[in-house]
Amino acid sequence: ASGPVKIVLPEEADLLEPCMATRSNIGRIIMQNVSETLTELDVREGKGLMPRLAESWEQKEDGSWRFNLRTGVKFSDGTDFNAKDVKYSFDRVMSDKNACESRRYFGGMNIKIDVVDDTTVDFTVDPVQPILPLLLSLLTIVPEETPMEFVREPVGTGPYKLTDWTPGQQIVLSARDDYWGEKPEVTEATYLFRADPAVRAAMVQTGEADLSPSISQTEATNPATDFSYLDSETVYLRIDHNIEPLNDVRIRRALNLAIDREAFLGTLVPDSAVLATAIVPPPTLGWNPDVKVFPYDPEQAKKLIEEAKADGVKVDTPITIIARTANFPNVTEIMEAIQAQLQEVGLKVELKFVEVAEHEVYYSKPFKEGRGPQLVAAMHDNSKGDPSFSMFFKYDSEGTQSGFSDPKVDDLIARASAAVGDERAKLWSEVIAYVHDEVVADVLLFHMVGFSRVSERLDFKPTMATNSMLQLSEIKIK
Amino acid sequence: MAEHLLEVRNLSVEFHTAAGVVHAVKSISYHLDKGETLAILGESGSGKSVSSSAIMNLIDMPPGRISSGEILLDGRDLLTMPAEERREVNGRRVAMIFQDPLSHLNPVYSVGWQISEAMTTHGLAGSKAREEALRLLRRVGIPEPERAMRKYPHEFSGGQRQRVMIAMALALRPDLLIADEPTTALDVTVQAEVLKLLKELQRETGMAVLIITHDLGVVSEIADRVVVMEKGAIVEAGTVREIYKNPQHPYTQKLIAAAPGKGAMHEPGARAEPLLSVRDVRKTYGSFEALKGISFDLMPGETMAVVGESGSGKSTLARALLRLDEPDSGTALWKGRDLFALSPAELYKLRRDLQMVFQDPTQSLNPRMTVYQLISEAWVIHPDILPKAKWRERVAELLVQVGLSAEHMSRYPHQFSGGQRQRIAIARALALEPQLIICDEAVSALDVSVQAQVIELLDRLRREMGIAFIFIAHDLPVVRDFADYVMVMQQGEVVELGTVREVFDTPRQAYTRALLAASLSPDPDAKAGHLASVPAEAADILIPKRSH
Amino acid sequence: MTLASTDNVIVAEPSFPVRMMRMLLADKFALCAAIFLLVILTIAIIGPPWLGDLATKQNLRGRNLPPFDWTRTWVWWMGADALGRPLFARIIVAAQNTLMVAAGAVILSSVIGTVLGLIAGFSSPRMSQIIMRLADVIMSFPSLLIAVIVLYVLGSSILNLMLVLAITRIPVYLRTTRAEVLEIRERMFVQAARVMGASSKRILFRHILPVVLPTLTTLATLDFAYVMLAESALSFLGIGIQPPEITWGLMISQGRQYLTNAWWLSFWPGLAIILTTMSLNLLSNWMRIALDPVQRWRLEMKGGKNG
Amino acid sequence: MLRFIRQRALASLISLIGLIVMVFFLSRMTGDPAALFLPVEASAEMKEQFRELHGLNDPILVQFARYVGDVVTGDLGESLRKARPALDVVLEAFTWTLWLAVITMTLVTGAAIVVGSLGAFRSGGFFDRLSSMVSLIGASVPDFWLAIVAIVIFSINFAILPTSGTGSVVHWILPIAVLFVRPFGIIVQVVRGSMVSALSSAYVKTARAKGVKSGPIIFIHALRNAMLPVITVVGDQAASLLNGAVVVETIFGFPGVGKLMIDSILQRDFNVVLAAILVTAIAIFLMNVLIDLAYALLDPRIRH
Ligand SMILES: Nc1ncnc2c1ncn2[C@@H]1O[C@H](COP(=O)(O)OP(=O)(O)OP(=O)(O)O)[C@@H](O)[C@H]1O
Ligand SMILES: Nc1ncnc2c1ncn2[C@@H]1O[C@H](COP(=O)(O)OP(=O)(O)OP(=O)(O)O)[C@@H](O)[C@H]1O
Ligand SMILES: [Mg+2]
Ligand SMILES: [Mg+2]
Repeated sequence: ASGPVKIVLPEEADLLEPCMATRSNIGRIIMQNVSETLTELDVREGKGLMPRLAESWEQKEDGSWRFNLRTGVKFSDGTDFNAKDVKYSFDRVMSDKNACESRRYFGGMNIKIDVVDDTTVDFTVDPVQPILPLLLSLLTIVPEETPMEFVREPVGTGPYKLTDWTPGQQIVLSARDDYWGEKPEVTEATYLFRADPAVRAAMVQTGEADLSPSISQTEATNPATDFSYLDSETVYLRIDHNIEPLNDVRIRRALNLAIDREAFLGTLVPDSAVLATAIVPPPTLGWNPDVKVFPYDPEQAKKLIEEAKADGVKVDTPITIIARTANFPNVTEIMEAIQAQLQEVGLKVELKFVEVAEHEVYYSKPFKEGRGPQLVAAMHDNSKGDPSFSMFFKYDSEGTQSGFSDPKVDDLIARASAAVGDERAKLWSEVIAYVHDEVVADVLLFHMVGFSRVSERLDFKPTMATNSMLQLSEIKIK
Repeated sequence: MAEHLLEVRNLSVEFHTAAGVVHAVKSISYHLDKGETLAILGESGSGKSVSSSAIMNLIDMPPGRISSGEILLDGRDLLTMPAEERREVNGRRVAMIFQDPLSHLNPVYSVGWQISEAMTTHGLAGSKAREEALRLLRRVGIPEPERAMRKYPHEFSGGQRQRVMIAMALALRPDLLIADEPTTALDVTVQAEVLKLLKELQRETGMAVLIITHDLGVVSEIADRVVVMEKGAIVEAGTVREIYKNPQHPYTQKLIAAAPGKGAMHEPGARAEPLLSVRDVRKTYGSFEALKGISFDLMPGETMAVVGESGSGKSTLARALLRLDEPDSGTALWKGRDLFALSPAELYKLRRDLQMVFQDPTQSLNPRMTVYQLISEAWVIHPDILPKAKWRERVAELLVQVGLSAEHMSRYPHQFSGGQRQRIAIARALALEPQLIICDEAVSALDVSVQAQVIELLDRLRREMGIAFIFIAHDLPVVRDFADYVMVMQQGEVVELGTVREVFDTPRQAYTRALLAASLSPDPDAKAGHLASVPAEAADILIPKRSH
Repeated sequence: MTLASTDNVIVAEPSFPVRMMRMLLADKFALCAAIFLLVILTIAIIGPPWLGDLATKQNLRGRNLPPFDWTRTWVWWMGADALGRPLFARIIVAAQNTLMVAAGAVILSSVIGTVLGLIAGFSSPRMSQIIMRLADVIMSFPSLLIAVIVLYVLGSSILNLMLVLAITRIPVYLRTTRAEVLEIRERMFVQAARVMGASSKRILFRHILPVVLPTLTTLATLDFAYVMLAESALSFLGIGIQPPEITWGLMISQGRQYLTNAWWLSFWPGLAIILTTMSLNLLSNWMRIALDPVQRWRLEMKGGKNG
Repeated sequence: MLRFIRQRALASLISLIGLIVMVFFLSRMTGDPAALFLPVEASAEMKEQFRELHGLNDPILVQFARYVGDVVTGDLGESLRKARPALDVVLEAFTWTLWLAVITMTLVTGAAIVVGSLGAFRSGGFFDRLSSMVSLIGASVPDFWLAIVAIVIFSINFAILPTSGTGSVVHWILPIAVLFVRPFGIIVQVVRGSMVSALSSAYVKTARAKGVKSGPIIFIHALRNAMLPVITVVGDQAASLLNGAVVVETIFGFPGVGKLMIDSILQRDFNVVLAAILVTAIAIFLMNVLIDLAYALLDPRIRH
């Protein structure tokens, strides 16, 4: 069947700018619906990287990449899609006339693009970039005519085009007749915005909406409509290794042993959440099944602290947990519980909740001088299938959120980033194990799950990607 | 058996207060016939207002309670009548005019509307009611009645407001008109006008009038019969002449004897060094000149009475002398130093010597302070006068001095009648042992016996302590008894200044003569042709009062 | 010669506290309110040291325990919250912070506002203008926005929260006081005090303030509720008091997400707020009458009947 | 009258300038928009470039001078987030808020006057006790709590009203009902207090002496006199609604200015915050003028 759907989202998009589509509130609406990319990572069936606007690609001898583009593709403004648009889209992202967010994926690289002909484009990257096709799944393609500045009305090659945007109220996408691919069942999608999860859940229940990709755990009680999905978000406490007593590995280990992670499952954290052993979720390349979750062992933790104390480590210094308000469901309760558990083993722990902007000050470098020992509670999202999007930032000496500096880690990350194939997977596994077991870099907690409510008239199962994009073509109408 | 229009039988009213039950009215009975005027005479707090409020069903219950009695109107008891019927009586059969017309008129509606409402309430059509209201306004002598219809109460002078009240009361030609001290707030010329109007209207419509007053002059002017009340009970009743000529009850006798204007006039001695020497004081409000160059001298222990119609600038002068308002120009030398040039610190010292008793005792006493606090405040402000240990004793003394008792100390002002409150205000002024007291209409609100006693008290203070007085009044007999000098003011100017004898016996100005003529004598025999002799120009001076 | 007194016999009035007590006994509602407030006050003082541990001890397996389970000790009678902590104990412990923030903010704003209002109403027109413009600035500044900005700049703590809430409420008192002062200062008894040489300070505080005070008291009690709710709204927006500190407002906003399946989480703290405000209001209405000599008979009459 | 308005406008202009200066500097003390606009992983150069793009690198006084210059020429700047003029964003949201405030306050005032007056007339009676109890509870219920309970009851259990949104008239019922409660509670109390004293005044005695019925005594004689303090409070409450009913807007998905303001400050979208403050402050000024006019209309003594 086919027909319109209504989707209710937690927050409205500020603008519908294709080069900002990696931001979830924008991406959920336009990514692959309005704006398409050359490649696409399939998470639904685990088929890996799939062609989208590029029909095929290959790495040449010199390490550069050649992409063969699809033909007969038209933008929603009627112009034809060709290689020049690809080059322009990339140049636009890198321009200093805007603040395109997707630029960050291409940081530290020198990329030269050659338009070979209308359907062929070459990317020469220095240093050689083994995952360039994956990175290009994040580059939305816009027509050459698009201005450098941010636009509010996106033009793309996707199956839908923007037909109405009443700020504050709704955004409507309608299916295009001249789409190059298969015609989706959803003819029109209306996006509504409600900040309160209870209201979102209620709207699907009362039929005011058909789909709410995120509702709260407490609302998700009806198995017929409510689904949980691993949402690629990983919750952890980033440890600042520079400040005593957290500079002592025994204390870091004790922190890990003191937390009863199991107890959270099914209580404050959904039952289906996964205990984390890495900063990236399981389907990611190089995820290491051999790394084991720290057991809950308060006695051992106490012992380690005693030992450290005996060696003159100032274990009595109050440690501050810095968390972000409303970062994820139950964040206050979870942090309160963790605080209590850490206190249980004899550490002095304070809890401080801050708002986004301030949290960022604690989380990212440069760190404040004269700070005390800190644990920053944060949530990291990587649904892109490769750890490189996480590892450098979180663990490299130069990484903006890295709390420590270890030459071995730096070396491993550099090598893994440059490697391909099985070698790459092996190296990432090594990084993950080393960081977890030897460095005890942080307190990894959970890979979170999200809950969605889907009207019974739809056939749709959310996936790990649902957090950042919601492909209307994946929604079937019963 | 409706032989009387109104018959009050054994009416008792009580109030519940902190100190127990106050029996405000104790089993009183009187009656009133068509076309007759009955005056209820009695000192302040004797229950006059309460008894008439009972007739109008205006007593707040609680705290009040009508504990016994009947009020028969044409033989039907108003107290047991069904509410709806009872309401119909008010306005249609019985109407009332109140003492203070400003607060009794609704400030936010035009007077035309308010008069019409009396009629529309009882079923008259709106347009007819307005026509009738216009006629009434014209009838009570409001100038430019068409325009007046659209004006608001604050835009009228006191006398005019009282006329509006009267027009409103007369709207439905009631059988009975109750007038509760209808002229107390008015100056003599206007008072004469209002009484004249009441009499004329009574003649026209044949209504009965129940007038409440403590002014013997008013009684002799207008009433046929008198009921005298004391402490809630009726002590004597009879015709005006009987009561005046041959009072039986000791209280009545005292009341009649206390009527002012009979004693010998003061003969001021030689004048030497003045205590206060006022020269050419001027004050304007915007473009309006309230004082146009006032000059006079006052010796220690002397009383200067200031008389004149309402709005002539009497209070303004008092306020300027006390520096409550800054005058625009002029000097006032107090023992040689100019009052208007004093610094705040010097002024503070001088405050002790210069006190004031205000016109309205209700407003001039802080409602949240006890009598003790009110009087002793003087010593809080000027701590060197009296050590704290003696305060209680001295307050008691002062209270006795002004005719109250020491037990009143812990009471609040609202628990006193108007006259009692004024005595508290006087006691407060005395607490500072001043050399000059400015009394702005300080005895107008008092009934004659109290008035006489207060005047005598003031006189004694003057003799014994050498206190000088500036005595603002509109009651000429009182002035005659008390003053050494009289200053007559009109429209911000002194029109005549001289000793009492000069002004009363040989008035030089027409205006002064008009004033004297409008003054009412308590003697019923002296009233013949009284009101008729009020010169037209004096009666028509109706200067709008200051707005709220 | 003394004048004849027209008064009835005067009974000696009892002393002030005795009289207040009697008047309180005369008004059953006010009496209950006073007792309730006394209990809350006691709880606020002894709560944290007494039940502090119990109220923070988590038991994740006993979360959202329903209320009215009489088999357990009394702290569990109101049920448990999302971390399995007894709600009764938490409400008792939270009373301290709640009252501190609310009372602190109300007292601070009312005192500052009233003083500024007195000055604005009694001093030179220029001073008055300056103060009024200041009030306008605060007034047209959305209060939640001030709260957010100030809390960012200063950091969120009980004291700062109190300050912020106080700032936003100052204009209300300021305007009310000024308006009343302008009217009262023209009254005759104020003039009379001036004639006696009373200083401006005395006139303001002894004569004018007592007349304004009842209005301000009523305002303040209503504000008490407002402040508790504003604090709760700030928690709702994620910028109010932060755990592990607790207030009733925070408890409501934390319980909000369980509204459909564990109503008691936000119901009890809500009830506590409502009961406290209502008690304050009843008491302030009573006080308005009890402290007004003109109105006092209403209470004394009833007291007389009962006693 | 015109002169009066001009004076008021001038005084308000001073306040407005003070307000803008204060918000400008205070808001810039709350942190760097670059950190918020860009993801945590963004490089330092990217942040630097973002700041450059939006002129955030200049000294704050230069930024202020530029802002003032723009405002004088009627340009309130662009929204950092939305890539559109801040004023457009604000006016759009403000229109919603204005309607919500006007409708709510009209209903509240009407209802509160009736209930408060009747309570005052039989003060101490059953209706009086009941209404002050109800209004007190109303004034002490958290609005977000009320909002969600209302949705659960009326949208889910009875399914008679939509949960949220702005589509049609029925969508307005719940938000208005929730916003109604608190101001109603407060205004009822004020009306009652003011009416009690008006009803005990001398002119009411006069009206009783004229035989006027209870209805007209309450609603014609006493009410108009009692309205002045009521209008002040109505103004205060309306002002707080004009400043945005943040919580209710958040829950009901109402695109009003309150939520916009809070979101914008959370995102450090300074231009929008400033524009919103400017617009609401002007609206509140106009409302105050209206209130003064109402005073004059109600009380002839004020007209002069
Ligand atoms: N509300 C009240 N509460 C207590 N006592 C009252 C009340 N109203 C009147 N009284 C008392 O009733 C008595 C009679 O009062 P009323 O007003 O009738 O006096 P009056 O004769 O009219 O005096 P005045 O000439 O001063 O107006 C007074 O002693 C007064 O104290
Ligand atoms: N503050 C003021 N503003 C404007 N006009 C005023 C003010 N005070 C007094 N006036 C005017 O000054 C004139 C004199 O007033 P004043 O009060 O001195 O009269 P009075 O002689 O005391 O009258 P009464 O006998 O009625 O008390 C009046 O016309 C009054 O309207
Ligand atoms: Mg009387
Ligand atoms: Mg005067």
